[in-house]
Amino acid sequence: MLGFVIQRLIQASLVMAAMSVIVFVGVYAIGNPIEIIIPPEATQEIREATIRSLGLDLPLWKQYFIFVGNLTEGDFGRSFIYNLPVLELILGRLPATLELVLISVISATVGGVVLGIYAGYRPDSIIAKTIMAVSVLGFSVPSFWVGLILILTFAVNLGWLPAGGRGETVSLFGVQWSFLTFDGLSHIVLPALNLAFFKLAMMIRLARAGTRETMLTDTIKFARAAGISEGRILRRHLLKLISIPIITVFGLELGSTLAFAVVTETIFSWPGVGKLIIDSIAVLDRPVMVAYLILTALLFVLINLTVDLVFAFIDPRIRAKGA
Amino acid sequence: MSASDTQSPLRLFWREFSENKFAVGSLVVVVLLAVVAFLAPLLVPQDPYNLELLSLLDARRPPGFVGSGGYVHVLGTDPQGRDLLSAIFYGLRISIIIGLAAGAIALVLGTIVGIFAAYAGGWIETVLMRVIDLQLSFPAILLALVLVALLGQGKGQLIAALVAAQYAYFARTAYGAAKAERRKDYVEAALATPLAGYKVAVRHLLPNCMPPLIVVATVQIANAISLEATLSFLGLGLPVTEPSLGMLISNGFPYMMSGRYWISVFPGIALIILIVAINVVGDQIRDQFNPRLRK
Amino acid sequence: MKAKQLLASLAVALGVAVSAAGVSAQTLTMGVRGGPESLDPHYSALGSHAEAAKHIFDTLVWSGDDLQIEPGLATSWKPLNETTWEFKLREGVKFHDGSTFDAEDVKFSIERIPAVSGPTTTTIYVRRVESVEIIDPYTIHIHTNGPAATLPYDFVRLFIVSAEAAKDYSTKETASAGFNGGPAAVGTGPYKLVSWEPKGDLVLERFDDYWRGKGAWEKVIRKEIPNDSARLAALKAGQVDIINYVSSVDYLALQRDSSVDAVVGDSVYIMNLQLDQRPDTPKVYAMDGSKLAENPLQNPKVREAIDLAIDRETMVDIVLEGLGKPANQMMPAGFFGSSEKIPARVHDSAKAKALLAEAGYPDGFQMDLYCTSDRLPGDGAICQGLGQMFSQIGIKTNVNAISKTVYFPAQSRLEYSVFMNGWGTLTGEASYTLGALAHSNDPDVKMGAFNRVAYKNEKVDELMEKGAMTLDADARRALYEEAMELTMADRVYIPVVQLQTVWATKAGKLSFPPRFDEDTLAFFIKPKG
Amino acid sequence: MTLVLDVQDLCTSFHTRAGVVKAVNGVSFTLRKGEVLGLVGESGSGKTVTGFSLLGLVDAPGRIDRGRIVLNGQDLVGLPERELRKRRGRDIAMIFQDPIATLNPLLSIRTQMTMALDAHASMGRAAAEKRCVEVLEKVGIPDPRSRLDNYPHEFSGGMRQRVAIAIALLHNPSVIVADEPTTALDVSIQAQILHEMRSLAQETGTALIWISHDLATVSSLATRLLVMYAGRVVEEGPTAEVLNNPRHPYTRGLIDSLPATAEPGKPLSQIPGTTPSLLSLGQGCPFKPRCTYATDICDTAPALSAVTKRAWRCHHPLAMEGAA
Repeated sequence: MLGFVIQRLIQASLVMAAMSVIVFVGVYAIGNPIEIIIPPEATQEIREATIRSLGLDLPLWKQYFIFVGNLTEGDFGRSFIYNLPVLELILGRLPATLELVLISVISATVGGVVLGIYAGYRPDSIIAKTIMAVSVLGFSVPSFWVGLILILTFAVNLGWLPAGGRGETVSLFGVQWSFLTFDGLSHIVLPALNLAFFKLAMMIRLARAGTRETMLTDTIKFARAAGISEGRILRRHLLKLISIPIITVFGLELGSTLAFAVVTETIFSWPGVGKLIIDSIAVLDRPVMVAYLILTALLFVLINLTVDLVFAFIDPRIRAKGA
Repeated sequence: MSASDTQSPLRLFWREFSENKFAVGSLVVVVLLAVVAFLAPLLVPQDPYNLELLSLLDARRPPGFVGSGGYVHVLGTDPQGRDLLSAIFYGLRISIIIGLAAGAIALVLGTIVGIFAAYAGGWIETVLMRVIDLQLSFPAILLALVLVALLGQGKGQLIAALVAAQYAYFARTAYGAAKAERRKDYVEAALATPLAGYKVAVRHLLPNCMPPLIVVATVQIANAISLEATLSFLGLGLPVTEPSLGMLISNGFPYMMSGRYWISVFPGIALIILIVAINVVGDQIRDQFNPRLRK
Repeated sequence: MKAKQLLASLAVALGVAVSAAGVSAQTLTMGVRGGPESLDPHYSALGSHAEAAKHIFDTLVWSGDDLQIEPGLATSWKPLNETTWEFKLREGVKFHDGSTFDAEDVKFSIERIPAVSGPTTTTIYVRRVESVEIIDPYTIHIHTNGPAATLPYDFVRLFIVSAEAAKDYSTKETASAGFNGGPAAVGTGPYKLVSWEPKGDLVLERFDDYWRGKGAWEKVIRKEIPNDSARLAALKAGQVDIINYVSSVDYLALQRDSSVDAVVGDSVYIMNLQLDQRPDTPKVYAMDGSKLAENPLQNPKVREAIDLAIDRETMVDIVLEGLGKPANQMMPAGFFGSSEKIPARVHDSAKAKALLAEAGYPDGFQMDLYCTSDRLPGDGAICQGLGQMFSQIGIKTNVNAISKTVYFPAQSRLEYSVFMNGWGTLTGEASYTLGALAHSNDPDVKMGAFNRVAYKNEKVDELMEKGAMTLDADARRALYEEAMELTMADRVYIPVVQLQTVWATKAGKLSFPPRFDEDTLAFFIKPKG
Repeated sequence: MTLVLDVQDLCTSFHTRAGVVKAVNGVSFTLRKGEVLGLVGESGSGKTVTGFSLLGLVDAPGRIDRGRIVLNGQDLVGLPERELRKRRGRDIAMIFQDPIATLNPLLSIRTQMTMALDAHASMGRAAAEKRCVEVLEKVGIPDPRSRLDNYPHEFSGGMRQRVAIAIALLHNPSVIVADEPTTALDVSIQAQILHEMRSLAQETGTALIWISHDLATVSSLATRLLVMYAGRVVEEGPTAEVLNNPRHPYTRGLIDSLPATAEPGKPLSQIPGTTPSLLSLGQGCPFKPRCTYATDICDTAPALSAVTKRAWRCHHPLAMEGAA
């Protein structure tokens, strides 16, 4: 198992190395940040001084070399815009995003699996058809539109929930969390709902497809033939059997939700990394972009690793192979 | 009944498809919207991009208003005095063109990469598929976002970004299908003959990739349209002067709070109908291709 | 008292929010569109940055509500000779840490700027400064690198930091840590820093020894909510007490809403059209798309036709939904150098068409109009409106409302022929505006840096150069007014509308004077009643 | 011997959008304690659906239209699901073709056996383990106690099927329906399992219904044969008699296509044509299109003819050797 983890970590560093080159070259090759960072009013001298101070006058390979050198010391560089260490900037905002993403992905998964199993178990019932209609909608309606409608309905017209921001936070382990206060929770409901809607649809489909297929298998028939009650069959057999694709997708979705939070965070003014990255993209704040993408890649690898470990925990066959 | 002997697979496919009335309805909607989009210049009362025909005095009028052009603005007008129905038809056109173009290019590119990897085998296969898997694990929206920001605004750039974000899905699918086929004896046998390698790929591998690729294509076209709308909403899509549906929604949203809902809601409804209909059709096709759900 | 404390700590322990109403009596929560990029006031020259800095720091010269200069940390100033200004400093001013403000802090602050300025550089405020000489603790002489008639205007955003507190935090690497974290963020301003999160909340606490007097609020929270709709929704939901930049779209509805007060203020921004005067201009074509023999924009009749085509009333009423004023010159009325002699612009399509025909374009021509769509409120919409108006007199106009990140670099590379800009006279006087735009581009006299249309009027050049040397304010004003009149008559720069800004507050709760520079300053916001 | 199962006129059909598929059409048979009944027919003949019908496990859109399934004196048809469940596993159990597919790969053998035990009996951990070990021993799993905590993938195919059989045997049911339980296994293991099943049936008195398309395996085990075609029983009788002396042309065809009966050097004989679609069955004998003896009379449905212990459904029964 240790060898497996080490192998994964080596793979991860390769991925991140590739990622950093791609992003670095990409940002340089196509965009020139200086045009955007420097105000249009800047004189030629100011312009040149800025280019020099940001190190943009050096040849590309040299810039990358410096970047990698700093990176080995854990220094991702400083934001062009904020003059803050990028890592600090990103890590400071990561909890807000993680909180939002975890709450929405977990609730979407729980809700989606329950609804999906029902829809797959009784595929011809009205409720199942309603569930599927909702999931087609959730799958199709663009996330930003859902966000707009949520704001319009619950914040503007009904006035039940705040339209944006993070609300009151409480410090736990030195990090600010909003889900621990009532005010914070009320702020998180709409963005989490927005982010969860698509995932919910996805999980419903997945659980339904898995249920439909699994219910037809001999495993279930055999369990039924042994007189085991339906409830137990669903809980002990079905749930475990469909869990593998669901956990795979859960892992993948955790990552993609992290990215999709960009949209939700923009709509709901949620102060997470998504908003940071969209602002940074708009001004081509390269150090932030590079660091964000590298960290995202790292996070992905970590999530995949965790998923693999969970698999081994669930599926004895994989455990056997990994050992 | 031995009718199946005389019917082409396509007709059989259609027979099964037509059993799902909802899917048939959705297909009709998709076709209808496509026709509307491509015939937009003939159908609309106003060319929404011709500034000469617009009047600011007609701006933001509610549905049913009779403007200076002398006709009824069935869905109202936008902040530039554009007839919203016309703008939606033209927007639909842009959205569909972009979705189709991005989908088609990604399909071709992805299929070539996928089949090539399956056909070539060895380290080429390993490297290509590692890259594809890596890209698949990376969210499309983020990739598209970064690319659009770097490439700049415009249809071509947008399509390029969408293709880059989506081709991997096709590549993975084509690879999977082709790989399964590649292992079969007859392909091995064909490869042993002097028949050129690419001919084997085209003749034997490609046809087997088609069914799953069609499914992925429908989903990805819908995704491309949705992604384009999202990018437009984030201000990274097309220029405001040639609005896609996403841009119309985004332009109209600020007016929602002051009660002028139609500017954003109607394009939104059009977009949702389009995507839902494509997805329902795609779902049905997927179900029909899925052997495990068939008895 | 004890019980209340207990309750509060209990609430915190349980993770329950203390009821917002309970603490807000002395708290002002502001929802603003943008915020500082750092708490080092010398880091950025952006307006939102300076606005935030004004809560913690003071400037040498204060810019009043209508942008006319007033005493700040300097009580008076006068030119001693061509290259020397004397500033008398205010006595008895305390920093937040209790130390006393004096000339050392001014000299330190000025000299610190080049070392710590970010890309949106604050060095423009001290570009004329050659050296700073301390005469006594409350008198300094500024030696300039040439005559600098408008030096006091440059100093309205020159923030004074404590030399003692900031001395270890005055390099690029250390500045942000010192200021954002707190130890160096010591100013003489009305509020003390409690905490700040980039793009998040700036939390402030009243400084009781502020030299202007004690502010009305014990605690100020400045929340960044960039999305216009979200900001308004936050106000309506009671999360914030006041918001800035209400969009014109919401303004009408807001006026009907009895729960919210709207305060309208004039903005310094004037939307203006700029017409390239180069003989070979890139984005103007004949109707069929072919190249024209000459640049029609060089023809005064064509320029007048373009001016006449603009229906400014409609632009204000419809596009801006009432939130603006027709503009007839490049600065708002009342600014130093704006002229009362310039007539209001008229709209006359018929005459415009006739002028086009006279100029040799009876069938019109084609041009690409460029503008930003994400910089100022209504920019994209105004520009599309202009496109309609020009098309209607026969100039087929292709509108390109694009992102500022694309627009500005291309504009500075002179790739456009016709473009619409928003120009804000942030200093409140004409040398800033006309010196940059109307003077021909001449690095030797450091003027015309933003003249991107190759405009040259010898008389205007002369007036502006003379103005820069004229230390007498009244004489200078007359020179600038004349330059403005001449420039406006040439119609190379065509003002369209002056924007207005709207603040919104909970009904009947707050009163404050709107400022021309659009700053939302907690100290000047008072509770009503 | 006591009658444990009496099936009369069982009809199970699937109501699909394309029409009603009569998968089981008037099947009747009886089963005595310890008896092994072979149910043979090509795929689609309705033998598996018959098996599922007995347990009340026909998936929608299928349902039992009519008939009686009297198990130990009680009719199961029409019983509520709750009552049916109480009998499944306890009175009547079933095992399936592919042991890889029947056992849940994610659960240990102990968990799966305990779940099956708990379905009908509540016993302590120790008692449960004792019972599991006992049954596993009975089906021939070496060192059962240590293997209880293994997972299905740690067993070979044959062992896995033995585990499945053990689960079916947990409650000593009166009847076990075995649906092609050896088809997926190696031939040598097939023989072993067949042998063991036979001795188990004798030992415990459990009656077996052995469903298979393979006449050869069934005949080595079953005491009686039931040949199904297109949802109907076309021939029934003691194994030896049916094999030696089939009355129905279809049974004859099945026997002739057995490799063992073929003469060396000659091609195997085949039944021409394919099984008819159950959707479009006409009035007549469903075997008519494939039957070499067919005449016009075959357009009417043949009735069941019966002589002692034997029955068949044909207008042109083959001659009974030695009886005529």
